[in-house]
Amino acid sequence: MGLPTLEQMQLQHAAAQVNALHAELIDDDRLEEWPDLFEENCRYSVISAENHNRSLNLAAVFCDSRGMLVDRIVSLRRANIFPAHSYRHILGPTRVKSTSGQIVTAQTNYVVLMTRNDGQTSIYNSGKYVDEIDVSGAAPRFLSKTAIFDTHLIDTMMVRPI
Amino acid sequence: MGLPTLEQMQLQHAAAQVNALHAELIDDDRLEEWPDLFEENCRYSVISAENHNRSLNLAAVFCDSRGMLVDRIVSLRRANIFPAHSYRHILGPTRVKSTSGQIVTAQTNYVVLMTRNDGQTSIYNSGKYVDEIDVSGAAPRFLSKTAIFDTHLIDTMMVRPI
Amino acid sequence: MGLPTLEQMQLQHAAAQVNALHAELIDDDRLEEWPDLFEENCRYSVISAENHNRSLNLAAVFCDSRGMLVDRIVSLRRANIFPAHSYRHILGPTRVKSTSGQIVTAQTNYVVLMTRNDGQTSIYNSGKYVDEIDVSGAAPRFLSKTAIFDTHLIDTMMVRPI
Amino acid sequence: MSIRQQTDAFDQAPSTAGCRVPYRVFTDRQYYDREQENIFKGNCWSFVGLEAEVPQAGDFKSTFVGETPVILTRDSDGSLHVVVNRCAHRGALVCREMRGNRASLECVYHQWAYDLKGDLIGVPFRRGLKGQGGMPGDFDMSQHNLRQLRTETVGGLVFASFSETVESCRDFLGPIVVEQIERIMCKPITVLGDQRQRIRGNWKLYAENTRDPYHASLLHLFHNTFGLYRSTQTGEALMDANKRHSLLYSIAASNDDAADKQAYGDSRTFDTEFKLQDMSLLKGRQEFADNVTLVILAVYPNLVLQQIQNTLAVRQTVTYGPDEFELVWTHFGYQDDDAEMQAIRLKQANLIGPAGLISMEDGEAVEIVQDAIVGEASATSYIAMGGGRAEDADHLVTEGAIIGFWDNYREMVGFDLEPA
Repeated sequence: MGLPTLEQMQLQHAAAQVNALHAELIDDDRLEEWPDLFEENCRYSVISAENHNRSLNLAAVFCDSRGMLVDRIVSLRRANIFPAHSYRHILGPTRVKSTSGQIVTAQTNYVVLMTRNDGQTSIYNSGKYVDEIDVSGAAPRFLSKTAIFDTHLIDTMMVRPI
Repeated sequence: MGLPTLEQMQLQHAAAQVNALHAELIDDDRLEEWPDLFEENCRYSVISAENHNRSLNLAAVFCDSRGMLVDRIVSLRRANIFPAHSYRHILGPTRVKSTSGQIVTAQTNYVVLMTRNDGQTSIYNSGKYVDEIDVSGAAPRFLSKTAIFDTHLIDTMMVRPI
Repeated sequence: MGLPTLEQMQLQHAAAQVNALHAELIDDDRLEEWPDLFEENCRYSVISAENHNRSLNLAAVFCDSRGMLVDRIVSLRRANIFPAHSYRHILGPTRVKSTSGQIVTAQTNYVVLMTRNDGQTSIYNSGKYVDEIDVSGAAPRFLSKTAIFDTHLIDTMMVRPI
Repeated sequence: MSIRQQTDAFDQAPSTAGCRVPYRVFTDRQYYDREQENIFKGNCWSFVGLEAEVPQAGDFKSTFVGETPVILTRDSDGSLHVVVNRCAHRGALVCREMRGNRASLECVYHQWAYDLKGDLIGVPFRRGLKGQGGMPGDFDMSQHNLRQLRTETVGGLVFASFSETVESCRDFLGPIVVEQIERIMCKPITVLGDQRQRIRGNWKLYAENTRDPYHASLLHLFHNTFGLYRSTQTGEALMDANKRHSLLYSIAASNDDAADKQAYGDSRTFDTEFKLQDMSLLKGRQEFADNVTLVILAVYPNLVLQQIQNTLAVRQTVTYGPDEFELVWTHFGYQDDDAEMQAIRLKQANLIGPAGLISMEDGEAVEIVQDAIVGEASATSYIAMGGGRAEDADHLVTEGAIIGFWDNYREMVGFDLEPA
């Protein structure tokens, strides 16, 4: 029988839930808590499929430390001017692709919807997350998170994390 | 290790599945069965983030008994005039935020798509559910369900439950 | 208490994960692997709710063997002319509706987003999957997969699987 | 744009034929553009908000007059101001938030700053840096203020006008409207929240709808079945002297179920089989000594003030083009409401707004007209219930106030544009 083991379910659950929390912190504008989902020595990038599929590494956002994530949020709060808007992440099911020791590699489709002041909601960005998640600690954390997005025409700007 | 316990997984599963069923009953137009997902003494409200974030309680829909849910459905079937349309709920992963005795508090992002007679599908309403779910009975039931919606410009009307 | 058993969770997990993989193979353009998710003697159909709800069987896509699925893909690769585009499936939670022996019947809401060369993402097709999944083998496989779609006005063409 | 004199049927005296409105006024962009100039920027007062939405000094609210973005502010001296939300420099939105509190209005683009009246108070690098750059020597700050609208309040409702020549707001409204506003705004209010409804139709179809007591018991089953409103009730349909505005009111205590059953026969909307499981929805209080339970005060061009049972609300129309508008519902109660009264208002809010068990149909009523008149260049509607004249009625079986609206529209915009 091809039913999953308890451990497979636990790993999938952990990977799905840390993604759900990631979305929740962004959508609820609790951005200051967001970097805590990452390892100190992490990599976070948001890259277009257009570039990724050509093996070009130019990303819209590229951070290789938790400090850079914090800087992004501080900048958003203090420096950047952008239209008032909110995000809503709708995530599909997370699929564990492999595990290596305490590191789970998982993939999750996402769409980020945006609502501006006019009260209308539109598709802002869709794509997939490819994540490496460390499940060795008390709570799962991203060792790396890569958002590979379809929507290579970015609507106005990208100021919040995807 | 930060892997979930079996009980944590069970509670999350129960909360996710009652939400899936909630969506299914609405989308499949089995609205007469929808109130059965709620406790007799329930609260169901659909409120804009615009109001909710200002601590204003004015909701688009506010019901504080299962009877009022039934009345909404009977009204839709008999009384209200609205354009022919169907809903499609796409729910993200459900995240359990806390448990207290047999009551689970959970949050779920959602988007409701609408298809009218012209056959085109558009974003009707996105937001998040914040639910209190009673898991003590044979099947989980909503003690309260609050849909806090981003899309504060409602397209024409809101006749079906969100 | 209404908490799920381990077996119920395993069956739901299996059904959800094979759907996640189904979406992944299509969205990542690994279409040659897609027929392997189906039994040899399968049924795959994509039908409008407009027809389905009238008990009319005319489907946009109807295949009743794995061979026909392979033919679809070969045709897409070699014969069809269509604008460059990619899909992104966002699936809601999968709900097991019944089990009979090793066959699980499950329902899953979906939306397929499309991104064309202009880089904008739009709703291409939403609906629900009703699946019969055989969990007796090493990996779960679709005995039948029916995509019943809301969006009865198809945007240009439907060349990839839904 | 060429304008021709027309002598179509709809321009002739409606003595026998009723009122005819060409459908193209709902679809043709030329009419829409002229409405913006002649109505919303013309000799009218438009509703922009409630004083209670900007209670403190520095409070502001972004809104619209027609399609033009404006800001309602409260200055440090308590005075209210309405300015166009457009920087005098290069045209950027000055307020990008829906509401908030600020000491001054500063454009983010080049940080030109205005006080809460809209007067320019700061221009960065006005005198340049180290002798370089800077504005021309004759640059006069006072000539570069935000466009300031005339602003007046009546009973806590704030109105604004682009016109320097229009009569005072009170005179524009007339005694009947002022009296009703003051009746409902009889004591300090508290805002309960907003609802926003996007309707895919022309804004004037909603202006007709809210001047139409004829439809209300025929379209809305809830009204009729539960006796909240019936055309058989004691009530009136009155207009101001200029017939711009309309007051519809009725008294539910005048219901006579047996006679009403006869009047409505087997109408779809008189459904004695329809029952509620939870009647707490309709539990309310008699709030006004005059026993009036329903007021729809339609104020030209963009406001409805309503009392339906214990729901009190203003509805503001924002135009988005010929075939789309937004309806902003702001619900309120009184500051001295006790807890039970607050609960009644929040529960009865189920009756109105875009999810309102009574009112949701009005969105559909607008859209089924808009959908049906697409591409129609010459046909007209026919409005004659009650006699086909813009006359007051001491009953509710009339379309007279709709004709009053169109008489004013014809004067301000005209029906005479050439088809595009």
